[in-house]
Amino acid sequence: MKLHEYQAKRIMRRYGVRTPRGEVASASDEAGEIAARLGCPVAVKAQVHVGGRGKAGGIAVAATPDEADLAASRILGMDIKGLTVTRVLVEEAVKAAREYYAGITIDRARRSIVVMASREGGVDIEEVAARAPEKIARVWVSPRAGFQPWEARSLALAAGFERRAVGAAGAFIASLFRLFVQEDAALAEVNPLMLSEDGQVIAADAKITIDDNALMRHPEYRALSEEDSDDELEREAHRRGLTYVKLDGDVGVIGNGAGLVMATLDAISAEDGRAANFLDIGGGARADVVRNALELILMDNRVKAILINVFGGITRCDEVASGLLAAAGSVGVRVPMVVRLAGTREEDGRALLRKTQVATAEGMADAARQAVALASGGVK
Amino acid sequence: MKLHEYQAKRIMRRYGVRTPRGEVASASDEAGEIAARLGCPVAVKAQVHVGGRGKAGGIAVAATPDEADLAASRILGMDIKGLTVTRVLVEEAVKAAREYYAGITIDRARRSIVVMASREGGVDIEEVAARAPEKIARVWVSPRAGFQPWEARSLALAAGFERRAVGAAGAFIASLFRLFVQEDAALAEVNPLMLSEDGQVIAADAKITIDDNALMRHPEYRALSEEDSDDELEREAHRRGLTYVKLDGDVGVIGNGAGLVMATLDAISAEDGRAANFLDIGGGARADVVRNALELILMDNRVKAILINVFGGITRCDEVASGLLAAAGSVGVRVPMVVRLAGTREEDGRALLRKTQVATAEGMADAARQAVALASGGVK
Amino acid sequence: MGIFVGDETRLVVQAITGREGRFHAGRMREYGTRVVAGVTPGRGGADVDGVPVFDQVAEAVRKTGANASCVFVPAAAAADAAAEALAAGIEIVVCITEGIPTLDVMNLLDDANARGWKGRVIGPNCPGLVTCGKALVGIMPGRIFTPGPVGLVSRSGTLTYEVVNLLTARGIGQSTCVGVGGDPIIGTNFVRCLAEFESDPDTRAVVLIGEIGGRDEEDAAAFIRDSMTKPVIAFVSGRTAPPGKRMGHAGAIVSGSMGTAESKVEAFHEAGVPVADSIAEITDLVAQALGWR
Amino acid sequence: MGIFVGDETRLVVQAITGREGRFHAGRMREYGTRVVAGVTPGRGGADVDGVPVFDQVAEAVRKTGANASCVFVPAAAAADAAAEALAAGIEIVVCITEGIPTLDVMNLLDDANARGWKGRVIGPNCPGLVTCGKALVGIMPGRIFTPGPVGLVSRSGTLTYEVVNLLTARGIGQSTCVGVGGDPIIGTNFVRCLAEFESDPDTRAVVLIGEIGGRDEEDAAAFIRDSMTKPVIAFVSGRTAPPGKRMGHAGAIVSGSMGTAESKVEAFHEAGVPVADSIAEITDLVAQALGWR
Repeated sequence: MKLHEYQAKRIMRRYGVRTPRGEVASASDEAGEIAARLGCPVAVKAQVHVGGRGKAGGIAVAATPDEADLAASRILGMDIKGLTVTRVLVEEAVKAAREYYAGITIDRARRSIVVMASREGGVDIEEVAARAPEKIARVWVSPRAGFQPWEARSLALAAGFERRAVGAAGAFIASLFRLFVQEDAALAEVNPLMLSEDGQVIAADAKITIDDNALMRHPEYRALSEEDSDDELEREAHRRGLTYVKLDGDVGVIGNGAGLVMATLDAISAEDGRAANFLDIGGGARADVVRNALELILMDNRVKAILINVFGGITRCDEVASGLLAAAGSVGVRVPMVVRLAGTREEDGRALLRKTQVATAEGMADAARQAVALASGGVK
Repeated sequence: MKLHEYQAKRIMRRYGVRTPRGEVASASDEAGEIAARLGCPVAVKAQVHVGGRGKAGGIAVAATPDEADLAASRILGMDIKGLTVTRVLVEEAVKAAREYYAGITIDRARRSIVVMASREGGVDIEEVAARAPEKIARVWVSPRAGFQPWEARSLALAAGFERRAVGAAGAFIASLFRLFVQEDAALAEVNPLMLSEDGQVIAADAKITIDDNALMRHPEYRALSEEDSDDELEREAHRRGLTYVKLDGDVGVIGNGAGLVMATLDAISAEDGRAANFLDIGGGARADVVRNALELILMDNRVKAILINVFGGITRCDEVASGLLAAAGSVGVRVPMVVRLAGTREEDGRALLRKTQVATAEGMADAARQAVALASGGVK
Repeated sequence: MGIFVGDETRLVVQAITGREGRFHAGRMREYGTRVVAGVTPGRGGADVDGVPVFDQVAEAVRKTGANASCVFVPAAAAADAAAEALAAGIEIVVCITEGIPTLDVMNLLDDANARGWKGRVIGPNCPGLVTCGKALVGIMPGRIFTPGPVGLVSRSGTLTYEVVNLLTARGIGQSTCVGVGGDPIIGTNFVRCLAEFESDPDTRAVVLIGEIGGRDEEDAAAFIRDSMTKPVIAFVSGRTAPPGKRMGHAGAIVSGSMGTAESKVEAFHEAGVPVADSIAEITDLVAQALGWR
Repeated sequence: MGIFVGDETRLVVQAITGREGRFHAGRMREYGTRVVAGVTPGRGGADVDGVPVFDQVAEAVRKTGANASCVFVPAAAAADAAAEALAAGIEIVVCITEGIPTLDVMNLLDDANARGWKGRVIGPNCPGLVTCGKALVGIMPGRIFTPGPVGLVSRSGTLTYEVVNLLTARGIGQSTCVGVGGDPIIGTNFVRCLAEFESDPDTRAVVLIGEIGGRDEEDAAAFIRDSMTKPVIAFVSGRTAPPGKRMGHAGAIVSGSMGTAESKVEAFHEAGVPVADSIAEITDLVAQALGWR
């Protein structure tokens, strides 16, 4: 799960990583009060899980508390790439002498943590990686070995940090590494990492992603994760314990197994349709899970047809079919539905469905074709 | 610094180590209220930094809140080996099916952490080590490598824990290890480690010692450390930033360097005297430190003579002597004082002292002889 | 032959006393796998449907000669259980468990390396593997497999069954089918499996089922180009998945420009590996590769 | 010759820009030690009393050929500084700093082992060492030493000076004097120093100054008995120290029945090592051992 900047900075401070002083506000007068408390100038920054908020006007500098109030009232409620801003971070504006980059993430291929630093801070690091890869210094570290300040100083020097920043940057990056490991992060990134005019090294922006699989040992984040998504349907799916991702089409999709569902989305696309979502009900689909999933899909007003694609492995297709019918019966399905069953006892399953209103399909491509046609008001 | 049982258990709970529910009380009615809250029976346990409190009557089991109140009023204020009980821990009384031992400490010779477990719990582990060393299972672990539950299960099996305790004991000891490393402990010991009748593994007693050198990164303990000693003079020394240990004689001792001061105590003993304290003012003795140390020694009413033993290395003895005289002049020394100086410019230093009331000595043995004589009312 | 498991496999099931462990131990025995032991700490001495239970993997190895393990231990303790198996000298540890923290898996593999454990981890978050007609280790549905010349390696479970089902329906049997797992960090990647298939006499062609995320497919493409003589057919799911979203599997995510389906398909094309555009197309390409028409 | 440091020593002073570092760098140069560099991260390019300052030990090594280091870095960062020196290939790292957390020292030595760093750590919490007339590394007062045949190894600072002072007064010079440090875990123990003295041609007899805590003295006694031909004179302070109390040094503590002075004295007696009962007696025993009367 992604943390907001203000949450990420709160955690960083706990590890001795320096950040500007700041507080979060959800009303403009609150922002003004915070600005007064902190002393101006302050930065007022939209808290949304999306890049490019600066260009979109989601960041403002205020010279007085009144200006902060004004800026917050402008930014709160703003729409940035489809997301509504509900919170702003108000923090002291620090003047940068230089802007660097520091980031820690997982290198999947090397099965290792990779720590990165660059003297090209404040810009998209992927762009730097593409344009001038030599400007990013990298080192691979195992979690247990740890990453000591001397190794971090060495990295900072290799990245071309100014001499006077090296001592503080070493401590900074070593602390960020401790955070990464102890908090089970998947990403901990500071961009820009600011060298202030008085020689301090400060996290001017902060991104932390926590490994979803590790939430079980971090109750603090588990509490936040309810609020993680900016989308109401995704939040609802989370509450229902469903593996759901919202997409931008009109064919609702339910399947078992991540790979199979992804292949189903691809098949819909191949038929020139667009899926409304990814929804994986996992192995051994039981009636209550199917019902739960159906209910969620039906909350999505954009959905014009539903495709259910299940491979019966250990589970038998006839059981899946009766579970499906029971669920569909009790939920009240307002849009046409195509069911495609394969695997163990698929014939029996299909026979059960044939007695009903539910359309069945032979293969994945056939199922996708039917669903797309139904969504565009075609044959039923 | 040693933590009290109730403090140690609080920390253990934070690491998922199971302990009986309990709270600390410093008044008997408070103990009764806690007992009522927890539900009886409860154990009422004196919180003092000394072994053998059970035999001394410092632990009682109470069947009702009134009994808890009564027990607490008996135990609070009790004198256990010279220490006054000011706090009791009131906790639920858990019935043991078996009592084991688990302990983690530093193995200096192996420069490693050693994890120990034994099926002989509830008795002095040093006694077990002396009587039946094969009954203690040990494993040596480096802090970064860590100690995983499977290794802890293996240790528990090697120690002869009952099968049904093995799963829980593995998790328990692995958590205790995490605590040891993350809290910079020098000792983390659970004795007895209790297997309850319903198969839970619980810390019935708990000892934690924190590495004094690591207090700088644990502000929580730094706050507690003020209160660490049960002795008022040691607490005062701590407040003054002096390295002081109270002993049971009447010759006050001040010296520079731990080895030198220890050797001075030994020399006093060789003259059949007894030192009142260990006090190391460290290298480069400055006048203010000497004054600070003198003041502290003079607070000890048992002190009948003072021996100051300084070796001038980089520091010159003449400087030390004038610093000493200035300090002694302003403090007002109520008991006779012997000063022994050696090293750089020792002659000049001794010459300075010869003009005063302060006795000087030729060597350590001579100094000790004079000081012991003075303390027993002999020559001045 | 086949790869990783076979006639010689003597399996210990970790967490055999749990619901999943017990159920699948039964399924594996039905398939013909020699399940020689179970492990649940604190339950040593019990038996589960006739399989003896031990407190430790080391004890199971000593007493039953177990050389492979299948881990059904819950996520919080699964990496620990796998480490125990490796430390006990188990050669193949198949970790079914989903939801293990990434750093736990990283530490597991790092420990294995640092401590010189020789065993191989398959998974986690995988359906296991089957060497057809010999041994099934994991949760795959045994009845869909049939012995034959095609090796299969996949990051997905049901998608694998789907493909196997179609292959079997077409009369094309399988040597070994391996689900490598859907997590970002896994013990055994595509390249390792391809290398094994390359030297397995029973395998004549390989199907590789990839998905978005990471660069295992790109590495596999390079390996096929440089080091394989046997034909490989590839499929990549998630072509329409949006960046930054985890598609069910923890590892199925496009991060920035990393791990896109296009990059993977392109890598296969560049390596001369035929890529199926749909599931249905896979069997055709396999039949072609085998020279069946 | 002497041990650990000598004519070939080229020293880098870590934290040379601090008060202690600068002061003692000056004292060491006065003694004749070749102080070739200083290190303070972020201060590279500066100089301190003519000594060039670098940001990293590795750079100092590259540019000045430094092969020994003396660490004055404050406790919170001292183990890190020592690790940097070892990683840079420094052969002798003398860590003066007092108050380093025990686990930091343990991790330092463990890393050195795991990463194959070859250098030796002396200390921490030690006064350093001097090879008389050649090189002084640390904070010992240079003027008390005089070259001669006696090696000295000690857990204490001022007690060492006391003994050296008496030896010098008696006309008995020293080869190398090493303060190994007063912490529970130290990089170089008595046994290592004794082994070096045994093979040092300039050393004819050794004085060992121990104290309560740990069992370094017991190990030393066994080593002397089994492996030394040169005479060793021992002294143990803290005979009257109460158990459970730290006597100034973090390592000077009797824990339960472990680390008592009696145990150490007894071990030396059993090994046939003369133990001085007082400081004054040491010089007599040394003179005897050297056959001076």
